Amino acid sequence: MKIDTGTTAWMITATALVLLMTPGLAFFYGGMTRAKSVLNMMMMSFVSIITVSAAWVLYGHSLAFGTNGTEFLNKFFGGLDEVGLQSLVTTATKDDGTGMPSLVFSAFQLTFAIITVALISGAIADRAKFGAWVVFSVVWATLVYFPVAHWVWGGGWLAQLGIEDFAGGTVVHVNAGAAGLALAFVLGKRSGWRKDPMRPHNLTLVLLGVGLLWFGWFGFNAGSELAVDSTAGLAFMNTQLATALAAGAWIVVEKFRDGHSTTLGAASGAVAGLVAITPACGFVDPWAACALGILAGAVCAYAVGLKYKLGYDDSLDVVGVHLVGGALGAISLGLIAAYPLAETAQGTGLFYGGGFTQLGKQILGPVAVGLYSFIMAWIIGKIIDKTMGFRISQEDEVTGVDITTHAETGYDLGTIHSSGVASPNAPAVPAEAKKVDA
Amino acid sequence: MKIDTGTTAWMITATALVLLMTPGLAFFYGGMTRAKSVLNMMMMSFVSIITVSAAWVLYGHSLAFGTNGTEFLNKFFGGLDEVGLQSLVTTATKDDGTGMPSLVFSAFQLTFAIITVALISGAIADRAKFGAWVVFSVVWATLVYFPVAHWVWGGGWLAQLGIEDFAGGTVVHVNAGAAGLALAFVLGKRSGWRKDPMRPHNLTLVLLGVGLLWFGWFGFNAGSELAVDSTAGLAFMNTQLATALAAGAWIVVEKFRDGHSTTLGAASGAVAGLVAITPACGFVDPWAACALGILAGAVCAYAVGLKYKLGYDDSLDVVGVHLVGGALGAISLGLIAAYPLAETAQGTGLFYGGGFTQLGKQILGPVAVGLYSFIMAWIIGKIIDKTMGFRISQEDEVTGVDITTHAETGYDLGTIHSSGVASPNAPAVPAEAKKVDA
Amino acid sequence: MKIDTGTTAWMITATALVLLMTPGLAFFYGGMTRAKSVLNMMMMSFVSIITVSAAWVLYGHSLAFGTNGTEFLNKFFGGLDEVGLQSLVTTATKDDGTGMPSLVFSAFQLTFAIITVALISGAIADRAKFGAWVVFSVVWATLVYFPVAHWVWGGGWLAQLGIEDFAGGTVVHVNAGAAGLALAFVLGKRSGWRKDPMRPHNLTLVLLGVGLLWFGWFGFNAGSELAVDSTAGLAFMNTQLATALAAGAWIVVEKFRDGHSTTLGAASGAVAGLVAITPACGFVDPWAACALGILAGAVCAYAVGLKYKLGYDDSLDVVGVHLVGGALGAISLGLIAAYPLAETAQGTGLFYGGGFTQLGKQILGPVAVGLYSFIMAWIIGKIIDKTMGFRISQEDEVTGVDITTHAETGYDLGTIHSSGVASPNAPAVPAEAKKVDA
Amino acid sequence: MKLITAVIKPFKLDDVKAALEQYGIKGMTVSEASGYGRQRGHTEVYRGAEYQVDLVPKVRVEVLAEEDDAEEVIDVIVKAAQTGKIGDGKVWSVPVDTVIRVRTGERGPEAL
Amino acid sequence: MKLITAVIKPFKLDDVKAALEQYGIKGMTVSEASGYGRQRGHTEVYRGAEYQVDLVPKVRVEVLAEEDDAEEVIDVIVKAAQTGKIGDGKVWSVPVDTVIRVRTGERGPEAL
Amino acid sequence: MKLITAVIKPFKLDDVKAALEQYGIKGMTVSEASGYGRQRGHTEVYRGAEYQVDLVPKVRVEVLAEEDDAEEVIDVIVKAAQTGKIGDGKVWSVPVDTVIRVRTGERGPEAL
Ligand SMILES: Nc1ncnc2c1ncn2[C@@H]1O[C@H](COP(=O)(O)OP(=O)(O)O)[C@@H](O)[C@H]1O
Ligand SMILES: Nc1ncnc2c1ncn2[C@@H]1O[C@H](COP(=O)(O)OP(=O)(O)O)[C@@H](O)[C@H]1O
Ligand SMILES: Nc1ncnc2c1ncn2[C@@H]1O[C@H](COP(=O)(O)OP(=O)(O)O)[C@@H](O)[C@H]1O
Repeated sequence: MKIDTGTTAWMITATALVLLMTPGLAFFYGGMTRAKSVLNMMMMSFVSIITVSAAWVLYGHSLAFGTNGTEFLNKFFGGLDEVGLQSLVTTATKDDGTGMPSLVFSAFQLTFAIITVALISGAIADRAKFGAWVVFSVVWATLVYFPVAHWVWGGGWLAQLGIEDFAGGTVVHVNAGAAGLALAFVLGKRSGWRKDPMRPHNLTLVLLGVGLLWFGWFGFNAGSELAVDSTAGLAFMNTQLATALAAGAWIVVEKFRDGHSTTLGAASGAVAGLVAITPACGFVDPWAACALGILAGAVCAYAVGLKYKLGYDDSLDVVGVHLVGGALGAISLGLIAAYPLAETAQGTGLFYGGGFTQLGKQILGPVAVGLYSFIMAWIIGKIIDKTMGFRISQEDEVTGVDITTHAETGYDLGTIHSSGVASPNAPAVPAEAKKVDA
Repeated sequence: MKIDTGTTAWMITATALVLLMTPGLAFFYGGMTRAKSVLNMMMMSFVSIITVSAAWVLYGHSLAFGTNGTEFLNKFFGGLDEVGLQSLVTTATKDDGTGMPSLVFSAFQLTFAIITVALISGAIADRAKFGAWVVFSVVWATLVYFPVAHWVWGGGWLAQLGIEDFAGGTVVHVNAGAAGLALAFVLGKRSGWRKDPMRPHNLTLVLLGVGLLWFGWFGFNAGSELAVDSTAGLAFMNTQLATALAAGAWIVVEKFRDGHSTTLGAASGAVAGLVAITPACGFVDPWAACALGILAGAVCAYAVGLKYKLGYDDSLDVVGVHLVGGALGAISLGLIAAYPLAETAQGTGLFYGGGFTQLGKQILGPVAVGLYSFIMAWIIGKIIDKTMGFRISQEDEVTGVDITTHAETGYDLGTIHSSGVASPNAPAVPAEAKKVDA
Repeated sequence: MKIDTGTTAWMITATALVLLMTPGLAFFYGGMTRAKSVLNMMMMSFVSIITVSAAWVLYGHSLAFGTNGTEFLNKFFGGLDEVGLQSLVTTATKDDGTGMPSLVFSAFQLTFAIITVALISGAIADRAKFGAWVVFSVVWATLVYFPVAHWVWGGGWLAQLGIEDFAGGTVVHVNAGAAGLALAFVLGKRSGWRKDPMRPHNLTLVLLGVGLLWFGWFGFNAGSELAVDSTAGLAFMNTQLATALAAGAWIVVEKFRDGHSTTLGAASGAVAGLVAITPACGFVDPWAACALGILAGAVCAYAVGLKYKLGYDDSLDVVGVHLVGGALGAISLGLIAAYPLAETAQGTGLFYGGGFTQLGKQILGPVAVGLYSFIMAWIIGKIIDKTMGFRISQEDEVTGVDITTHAETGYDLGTIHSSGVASPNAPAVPAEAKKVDA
Repeated sequence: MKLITAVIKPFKLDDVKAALEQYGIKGMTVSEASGYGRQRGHTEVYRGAEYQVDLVPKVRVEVLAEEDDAEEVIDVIVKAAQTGKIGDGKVWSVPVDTVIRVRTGERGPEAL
Repeated sequence: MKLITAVIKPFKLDDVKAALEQYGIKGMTVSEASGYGRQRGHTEVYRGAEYQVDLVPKVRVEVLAEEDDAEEVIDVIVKAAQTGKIGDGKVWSVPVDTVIRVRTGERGPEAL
Repeated sequence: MKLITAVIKPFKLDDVKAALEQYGIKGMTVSEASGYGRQRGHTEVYRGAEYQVDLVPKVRVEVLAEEDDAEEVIDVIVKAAQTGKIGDGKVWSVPVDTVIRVRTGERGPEAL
């Protein structure tokens, strides 16, 4: 098919926008940690770009969007026919009528895989071994993300069932949230949890992250239409409305509950809205997007307190925002879906006369993906923990993972140290520093 | 009309770009305050996204771009025919030949409404009640922004007169600047004004804001063509030239006046250039854009000092940059307009043989909008002040609006407090902290 | 030719993306300096936007992309036929079949000129006179950048020879890197070099810079196709792969060499990858992009140590990353070019059966440009140094260039100074501060 | 001579500076500190969680004064810094052997 | 009365605070500092370059205590802050003439 | 024993450190401070407005020294920190009862 320059122009832009979300996430998460862990937190996002890109070119794209010969196996994962991406170079455009080069579609999907992995890291702030995270990121992407993307978007079993997930409420958010919960259990609580406040060290960084996430999310959501049409416009507007109203709902809840509306609340509310509208944005009416946004903001504002009740240290609320918000959005489609894709056997929601069938499917989707992801992440995490260890030592944790793992600190703003910060636990004897050649 | 994928691709992108400007503004403004007010400053921008989006979907779009039955009333505001935006979902494309979905046009316009409101907040840094600002933002948008947008872009009386305003010099900047001036009067001066320096606490944040504003402004200006054509290219190039030269002019003025060129000067100059070229970008030649940029940078560099002469505390120079810069750009069109839109009865400028008629109209536009906005903002502000109060207590102001209003501080970078910052005025007796459920 | 709305939509977007790279660079560089020089570092980037934009509209575009009457002189520079850009306003579209307005092409190219100049400033952090840099930026752009852009992209002698440079490995990176090396020699070493650590003062700012650079670079690389087609998709994907793998390679080298993977390493590795893939992105297969990325990350990780061996203070590693990385990418095309542009007499690389001819050309390109740029930058720098002086006094340098040159400090986060920072070397007697009028 | 150190609430710094200046004190040195005392122990709520707050931001003011002025300087500071609420801080005084002005090398009272 | 100043490793602050509280000390003032001592002189490698490190982050703890308690307070701090590695820091004690509680104007031991 | 405190201009810290090291001082503690003194009172212009500057960045250096060395240490600091311009700062010395090295528990001169 001939390339549609307009569609392709938008999809290239959308891909760049979604890629920017991962640095955005790094700032959002980084600002929320204490100053002594900001670099490690951001590095977990940035290294996900590295590991997932490498896995994608090797086999990730192919596992998610390729085909294997067997119809049955194809329900669960793709094939190895597009390994190395070389085949996409020659078949210039996707053969599905979208009119964009295959590599653009592949790059767009790659950025989704990256951010899904990065999202998980918020659950294990301050205390994870960097090498262990590197290994986890690539193994989880391989065993969980690529297959799940295939289930829903690659023609797998959930797609065949008619599950609706416009831009990834299930594939991205439920998936990442469940894995985050599993890792919070595997790694255990931070030293000082529930005693020390552990408040965000830099809320300007948090807001920067949210600003970039919100901006990039338009690529994520409107881009997921894979075309430039009025549905893309609908997805865009719904994204804006749900996000704004979710942020509003969160700070209203705070005002009534705690007596003040916080910056962190507005930021978290916006993310909760973005998450919840993700699966729904192209399928619902503006009023429904507003309602879903308000609901997501209010529910997640309470859901982030769950960890204190249940006793897991999901440090930056991956569960409360992404698992809860993603599931909320996915399930609500069973009620409010107005414009589903007929060709994939999807039905309208209960409120639009669609009956209970679609609602049932919409519950099945997040449950299946959430369980699979939770179990797999727990197993992968445990194996890593038993072999290479997933957690740094307590002394390193108290001193700060930045200086102990990366030999750096985030900031050095004073006049005294302006020539460099030394490790507070530096060895006393002039260390036998490795001679550097080059 | 069939959707033009190229036009729509650009307009979706442009809309995302303009939305990013409001976080950009939050950083620009936030960096300019003292460290103790950065969060409140940024929250005033972010909450504008919330309130204006909510008003937009309910009735804002309709008031600005809908129609009511009466030709006379239509000169002043739209109707309620597009309330809830539902009608835009079904009429897939705007019927005006632009070839983009109606919801894309609506989302693009929404982002203009948001930033106009957010711009005002710079005048009342450090001292406004957050709740009062929330109320002001939505009331001012309703009574001022939506009608004024209708006057100029919705076919209202200024449009019928043939006023030129390519991307919002009058609708956005004069409008916001005049409202900022009114609020500066309503709230009064900050404690310590003219005594304490009140210098920017984080100039990297200021530059980040400017970077994002500049980037997003290409969507604002080139997007306002509502098409992808050579005029969009002209608007883009003119935006770049005027902005660069205005920044240059400002720091040259500083160098000669104060002996040094500052970062804040470069940043402010760039914004002054962006503001001034906004109404003109698609109507003028590159040389004229350059001249306008230089003029705007130099004039605004002096205009920000006006407040010390006249004695109002426009904290972050909304008046000196947006009111002055916007009016400058709007009026100058009466001289330099070379390529106006014939279909809306616009004429070329004096220098292009257009005589004095257009110049007169170009003076009328900002004067009418500026007066209306000033008066309305003053009335709304006064009513809020008399009822709920618009200003925080002096003790809260000295301590810092962040900690007293939002219970947060922007930064917590030290080793000692790295586990959280306490309020310096914290109550002594273990407060009866509200029990949190969930 | 009729405007292609899709192509134009993408090129406008790409131009905005590339413009954003210069603020991105400002943050990347600014974060790497010590806190006392962050503003000056960022100002050197921002002022390049000003000076180069001014030169561009006056004569820069014309020198690079215009024509003079003489075929021979045309090999070396353009003419003055497009001075003032006025001629581009009337000839709405480029006549080369790309289907975009001429001004869009010109704006896109302008953003390349800006960032090339800004890149150089990293070599002279902490110690350059601001006015000297302003002069250098415009003279170097005039005598070096505009002609070199003409050589390679304006139909000049290197283009005629069939040199391959997809998006500017030679024109941008080798060019800037060589000039940076020259200036490092002209200005000499910073006081305390090799004694004080001079570590980055704000790594969150460094990562912000990298995030924006990476994002904007998609406009840089995929935009350089000047069309929306499958080659643009290839350029996009290759950019992503090379960048991710280069960042990975750099931190792996660090882990083995120094014992820890640093944030600065990941950031620098990403930039090295972006630089190296720049000339190659649209010409090579994905596997080759991966290989080139890994090579660039590893080689540059060592190359940044060269300055300690050879004894020049290239403060922020312009040479180690841009000169080395750019040359690596340019030369490697002689091996791995798979899809060159037939119409400009380019050949495939050695590995694709192209023989040694193209490899020879690919070595000639960076050598010629690098030598020319180095010599010219050295001469321009020396003349400036002898006349107005290029370096600030040692006392100013130790105190900090921000406060001494710009009368500002980057941050003022404390409670004590929250009302303003004074110069630590402030004069004692109430200074005869110039009265400010206005 | 005496070194008088005051640990006070940050928002009182301006008042203390003004009071000292009016009294005739020509110099002082100010730095940031965190205080732990009775004021600690209050509970804050943030993001739906309660926690105890330990350390509260304070400002430390150091004033060198002549033996005879010390008592009055202390009084001036205490009066200016007082709000009557817990956490107002402490002032203490320490004997000083000698003071030197770096610029001139002057010693003793002349160095103040 | 005595002013006891301790310069310790930052990550030991929590232990010192806890130990003092258990001993019965009701207040203290904490600030950031940088230490120069034996611990200096180690070499770090960063971005492929080696350099000497001079100043190491420390925390300064100041405690006002009654004459009779001073020795014990010092012991409590030393015990809590000790890791046995170079750079553990110093504790010193200085005589104090008088202490005033700003809130009430109380003087001497009652002001603690 | 004595505690010598010097409040100096930040850009002189390196010189003071070097001079003390050469004299044979093995340790010191450094922190940030803001100074108020004669240097205050100058006027700055920023964004077209003039304002008075109160507090100027300073660095505080604390050195514990034996009784007999104190005078010389003071001289070393004063000489290294002097620029001759207003704002050079102050040095003062305070009697110390006892010093303890946290690492070993050593007391007195051995603890330095
Ligand atoms: N024993 C002490 N040693 C040193 N500083 C103290 C001591 N007790 C209190 N402080 C300082 O005084 C401040 C105020 O003490 P606090 O007990 O909160 O209030 P108050 O003195 O009004 O009862 C503390 O925050 C701390 O900085
Ligand atoms: N003479 C001194 N005066 C003031 N502070 C000192 C002095 N000597 C050491 N210190 C402080 O004590 C800290 C620990 O000293 P150091 O020599 O590194 O270890 P140790 O005392 O365990 O041998 C230093 O970082 C510094 O803050
Ligand atoms: N009475 C004082 N008590 C404490 N510190 C002082 C006093 N007077 C001056 N200082 C400190 O000394 C610094 C230099 O004092 P200043 O009067 O500016 O210059 P000079 O001492 O050279 O005349 C001040 O910034 C302040 O930190």
